[in-house]
Amino acid sequence: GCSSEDESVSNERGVLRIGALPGGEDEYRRREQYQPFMELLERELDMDVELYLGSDFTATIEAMRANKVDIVSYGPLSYILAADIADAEAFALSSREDYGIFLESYIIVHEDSDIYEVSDLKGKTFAFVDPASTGGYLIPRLSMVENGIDPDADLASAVFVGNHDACAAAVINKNVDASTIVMSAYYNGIDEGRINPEEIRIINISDPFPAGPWAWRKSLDDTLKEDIKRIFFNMTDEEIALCQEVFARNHVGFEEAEDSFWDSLRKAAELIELDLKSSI
Amino acid sequence: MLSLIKKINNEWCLAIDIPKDWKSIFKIFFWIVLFLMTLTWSVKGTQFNLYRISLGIEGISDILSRMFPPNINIVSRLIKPTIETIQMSIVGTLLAITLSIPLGVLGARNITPNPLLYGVSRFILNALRAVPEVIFAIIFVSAVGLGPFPGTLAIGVSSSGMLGKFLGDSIENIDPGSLEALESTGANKIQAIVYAVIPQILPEFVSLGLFRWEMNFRASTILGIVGAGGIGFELMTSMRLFKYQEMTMTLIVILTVVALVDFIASTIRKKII
Amino acid sequence: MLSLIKKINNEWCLAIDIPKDWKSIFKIFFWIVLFLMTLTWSVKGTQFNLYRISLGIEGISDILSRMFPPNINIVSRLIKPTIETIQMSIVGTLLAITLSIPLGVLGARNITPNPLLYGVSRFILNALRAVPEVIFAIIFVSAVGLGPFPGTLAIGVSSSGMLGKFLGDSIENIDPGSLEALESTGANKIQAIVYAVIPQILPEFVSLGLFRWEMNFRASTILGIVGAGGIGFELMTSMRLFKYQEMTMTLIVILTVVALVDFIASTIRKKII
Amino acid sequence: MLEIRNLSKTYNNKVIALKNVSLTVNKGEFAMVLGLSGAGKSTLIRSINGLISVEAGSIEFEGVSVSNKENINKIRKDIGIIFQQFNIIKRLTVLENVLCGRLAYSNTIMSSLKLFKKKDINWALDCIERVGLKEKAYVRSDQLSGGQQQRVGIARALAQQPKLILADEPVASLDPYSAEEILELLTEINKKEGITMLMSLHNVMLAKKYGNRILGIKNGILVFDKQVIGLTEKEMQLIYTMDTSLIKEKQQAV
Amino acid sequence: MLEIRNLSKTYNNKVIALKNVSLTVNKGEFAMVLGLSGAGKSTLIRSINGLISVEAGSIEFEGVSVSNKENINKIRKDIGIIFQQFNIIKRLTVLENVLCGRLAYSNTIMSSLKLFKKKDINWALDCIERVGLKEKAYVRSDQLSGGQQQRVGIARALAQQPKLILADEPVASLDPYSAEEILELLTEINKKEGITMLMSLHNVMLAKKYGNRILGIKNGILVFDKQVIGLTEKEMQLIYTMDTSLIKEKQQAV
Ligand SMILES: Nc1ncnc2c1ncn2[C@@H]1O[C@H](COP(=O)(O)OP(=O)(O)OP(=O)(O)O)[C@@H](O)[C@H]1O
Ligand SMILES: Nc1ncnc2c1ncn2[C@@H]1O[C@H](COP(=O)(O)OP(=O)(O)OP(=O)(O)O)[C@@H](O)[C@H]1O
Ligand SMILES: [Mg+2]
Ligand SMILES: [Mg+2]
Repeated sequence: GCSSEDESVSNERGVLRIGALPGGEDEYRRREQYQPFMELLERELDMDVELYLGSDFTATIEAMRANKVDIVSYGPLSYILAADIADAEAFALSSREDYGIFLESYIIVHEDSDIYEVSDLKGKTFAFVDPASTGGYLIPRLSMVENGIDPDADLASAVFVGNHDACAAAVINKNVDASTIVMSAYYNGIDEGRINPEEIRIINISDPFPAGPWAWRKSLDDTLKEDIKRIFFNMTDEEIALCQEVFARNHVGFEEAEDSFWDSLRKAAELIELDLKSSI
Repeated sequence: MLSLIKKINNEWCLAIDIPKDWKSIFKIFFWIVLFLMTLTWSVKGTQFNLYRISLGIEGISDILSRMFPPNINIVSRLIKPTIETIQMSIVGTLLAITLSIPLGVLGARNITPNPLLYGVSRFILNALRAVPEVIFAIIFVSAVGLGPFPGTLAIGVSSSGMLGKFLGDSIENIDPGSLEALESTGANKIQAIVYAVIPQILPEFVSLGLFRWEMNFRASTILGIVGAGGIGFELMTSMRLFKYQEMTMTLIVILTVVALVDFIASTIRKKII
Repeated sequence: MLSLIKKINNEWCLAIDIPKDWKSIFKIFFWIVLFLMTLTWSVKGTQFNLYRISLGIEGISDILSRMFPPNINIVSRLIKPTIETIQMSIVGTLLAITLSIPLGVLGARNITPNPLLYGVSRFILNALRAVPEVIFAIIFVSAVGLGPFPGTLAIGVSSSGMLGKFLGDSIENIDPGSLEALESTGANKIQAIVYAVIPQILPEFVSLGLFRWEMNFRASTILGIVGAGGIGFELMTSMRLFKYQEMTMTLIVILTVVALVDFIASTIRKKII
Repeated sequence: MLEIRNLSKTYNNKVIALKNVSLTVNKGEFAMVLGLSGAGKSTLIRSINGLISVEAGSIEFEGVSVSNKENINKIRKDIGIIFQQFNIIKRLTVLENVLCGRLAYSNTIMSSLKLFKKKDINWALDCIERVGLKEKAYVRSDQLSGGQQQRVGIARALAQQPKLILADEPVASLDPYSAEEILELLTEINKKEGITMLMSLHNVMLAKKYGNRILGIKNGILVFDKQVIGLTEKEMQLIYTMDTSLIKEKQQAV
Repeated sequence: MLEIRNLSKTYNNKVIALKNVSLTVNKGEFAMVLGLSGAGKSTLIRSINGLISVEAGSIEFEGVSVSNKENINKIRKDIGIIFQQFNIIKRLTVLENVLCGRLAYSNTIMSSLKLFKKKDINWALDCIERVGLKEKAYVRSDQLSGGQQQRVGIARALAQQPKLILADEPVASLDPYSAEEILELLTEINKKEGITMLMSLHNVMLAKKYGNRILGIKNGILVFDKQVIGLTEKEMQLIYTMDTSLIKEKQQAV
């Protein structure tokens, strides 16, 4: 769990509360990974730092709305929701060595499958990640719609398996005919031996979409905001190397984030909002 | 204050025989202290603090205000998942009842044919409860593929742990006199169960079975994982996307079913009590 | 075959008074048919098919083989979440018991002071059960922030629905004679509860409370959502990452706690039955 | 002090248990109810303190109607009842069971904590001693023999210090020695403290010996109501024979 | 047919309920057990068919030990027992309760479906009629009066057609008329069918009238064991008085 005994004090009295997802690790390891980053913040800001690892963002967004959490590393769609509901404001965007500040989402099938393009998905079973996922739900739906497949009517059944790795596994184990996976998870899976690229065929690559930002709540103290931003953008290479795993395996630095950067996703979100009106 | 205690001591008396030997007193004291220590330790660990709730009234009223009014427009969309969930919960619960009866009967100390079987079935029941539905769902998906079927199996197998445990407990609770009477006629175990145990546990077991049905209906998020929709999945989806007014509508549908099941249960119980 | 039935009909006789008027027969017939139809409809809807399971033995054995042997190395990592979960489940369950007692007492037909209060508390109990823990968790997060506290509150409030319902049911089940005797002395409701109701429901309620404790321990995925870890969260993580041998180890830890609680429960019940 | 007018009770719209029963019990009386098994004795006794709702007739205790929900607790405080099936709470000790008779006189909070005034506890222990269970005072009631359980029920009613004691077969499970001792105890209470008694009894000899008035019930009808002195053997026979001609007469008279 | 040797029973290591009881009951006897409330009568009766485990002594029924777990069901089939607290199953009808006595003779599957041979049902109905409950055969037992419930327990034991009937206060809740009727019924069965009877009874008069042998129990000790003929009033007094000198003598003799 979390450390501080008296966490009812607000940040004015010296606590900065960070929210994040465990992101493919167990909690214990994730906390270890965050340790250097938190120490860095504590040192530079001269305040206590607390970490909350939520299994999804719902509670975290509500907490931000109620001023109970200060900065959060969001996923793209969660950020849009958070900006909408909790007055979250993006301030930094992790830039990756290989694919920058954009991500792509793939639609994959098993090597043996006779599905070669998106339009073949008609009447097949499909695995999504979860309804609040960008690369695992919003984007692949968009791809289907663009290719003339109505994901609600044309798929035989749609499964929500919880994370990207599970999507790949569902295809590899032939539990479903096809699934979606975000590129970062795909390559991490290959690196760590969970995915054998020989067994998988990518039948669709989406347009690039913006990755998720670090965001704070707008009501946060302005000088504190300044300080945080300063730390994020002035990390030395050693510090980045120390905190590497917090941001991304191949994180190289931060870029300034503008809220309008996610407008393209908002348009897509509007689309699924419509789509969600019909039964999944 | 002190004089009040004295007065109590002079005028009042405890109607329970207080043990006089030191060993018993120490034992009672030990358990009380252990309990209080555990409680303090847990309260500290969970940062339990009632004062903090009172500070958060604002947050609660904010979130509640966003939940109302419920969005009635989505009702038509909820019909199909509701029906699916009802079907799944009916079959799952019947499966669970079927599985739980032998385990519960063997796991009741007063009618089990032998202590080893008692231990084994209590162990199985514990294990069935320790494994969450999701894991059963995954196992069954790998056996029969996706769809409502593996979800139903998961619900059935997983529910049987709770039903069997309570069945065993309530059999152990029955009036020993009537069981003695049955045994005295030379009736065998099965006959003793039919004539002495069933009449006595039936109201409780019906109530329990219907509760588990209701619980299975509510717990149908599992269906989302195996690709079979369900009302619980609808609920989670609207929650995750912060469509709180739709969420409230879904909750109302669930509440309706819960209240209906509760009504059925109390009607049946009134008949057989 | 036909002769067998005839023989049965000649030699055997049902020991139950079969109703002779057409209305009653029709009523029984109606309920049987309704039940069978519902069952068929549900079986069809869930694609329930036992034959398909037999085909899937291979899949099951494959997944089970990947779960063994359990990965013992992670045990040290599981200690902290286990302790946190135990703390949270203790406080949550005590909170639930506290909340459920007034609701359960008012919601028992035989001791409720008035039918309106009965209806109201049964409704509240239904509503408390209809709303899933997660939703309570989110509501409490907006009040008190992230951490184990909102999770504990959510567990407490949400469990009280089940505890209160069963408390009410088991109060309704008690021997009416002893309640009559108490009322006959002119004792008031509270005294009747202490002297006639509590002694009779105590074994059942202890068993129920401890079961709910166990259930809260198992259901601690909720803690993951509010950012407070817990053993359930560990379990889900290892499952989602396909670390099945770690998952098995976590399951063993959970099973140990479940068995321990079960043991405590049966020890206490043996003492007070 | 007790006025019953035209009382009738039919269970499940089928079993007629009481039919048009009217009777008056005066303060200080010791009235015995006799009748065959199933005649309606328990039904009569239980309806007096409102445990059974009757469909016709009225019952008044000291001028207050028993069907009046508001006064029922006050009335019940003044009526002690000894049940045929004992109705003691098996998981409580003998003392706790007997103290139930003191609840109406005790502070709710204190009694809920099992705290009683010393004089209440002493009085309860006294009652326990009077029924001969002194040594069993702190024993759980389910560890008692049949007769001992019945005596717990008696002690509970005594502890209540009521104005009227209703007793439904109070000595059925007792040996003749203990039975007479209990009846003598009740007679003493009746004489000395003026507590009225209404008792059903199967033992005719004992009924005549201890009661001063006999109420005969047959098939739910009160077939006679006489002082013990002057009661003939023939009249007595009436309630225990299957001959129904006399009942019919009685019925027409009502 | 029944051989009890040096039977002792102590509850909770505290209450001595039976002390060194030895007795033999022969086929066809009608033995009455008398004693004060709490003397140990129920304990004796219940230990005979193995419901209570004793810590010392042996019980043999027709040469087979009751403590032998394997034979217990066969033995119990041959021993009918009438309980002091009735122990009927309240949620079953009278007929179903009485048919419980036929279970040992019935097919397990059929009886579980509440199907019985016609002759079993007729026999059960017969037993019900003999205890005078014909009209209540299909009534749920919790809707019966106290005496009616007791008669259901008796009918169940009769339905069993046992070799030995153990009866613990079988007529305590019955009016004198019904009580004698039941005892006459049992005597008839004892005489005509040679079924042995061992019965505890509180009514000394009835015990002498119907029994042919009296067993007196006091404080767990069998203080006398005599034929009814030749039993003196003084001996009878022995069990019902608090005088313990005679018991001490007896105790030393054992
Ligand atoms: N709860 C009930 N439901 C239906 N019928 C009942 C109920 N209680 C009693 N009866 C019936 O009412 C009649 C009178 O019963 P009651 O208990 O008053 O008899 P009683 O005179 O006390 O007999 P006993 O001496 O055997 O106790 C009986 O025929 C009995 O079967
Ligand atoms: N389960 C028990 N646990 C402890 N003591 C018991 C238990 N059952 C009976 N006793 C005690 O054993 C003694 C003998 O009891 P038993 O029931 O044999 O008496 P009894 O002769 O049948 O009396 P009664 O005529 O009152 O039914 C009594 O003192 C009783 O309190
Ligand atoms: Mg009666
Ligand atoms: Mg006895």
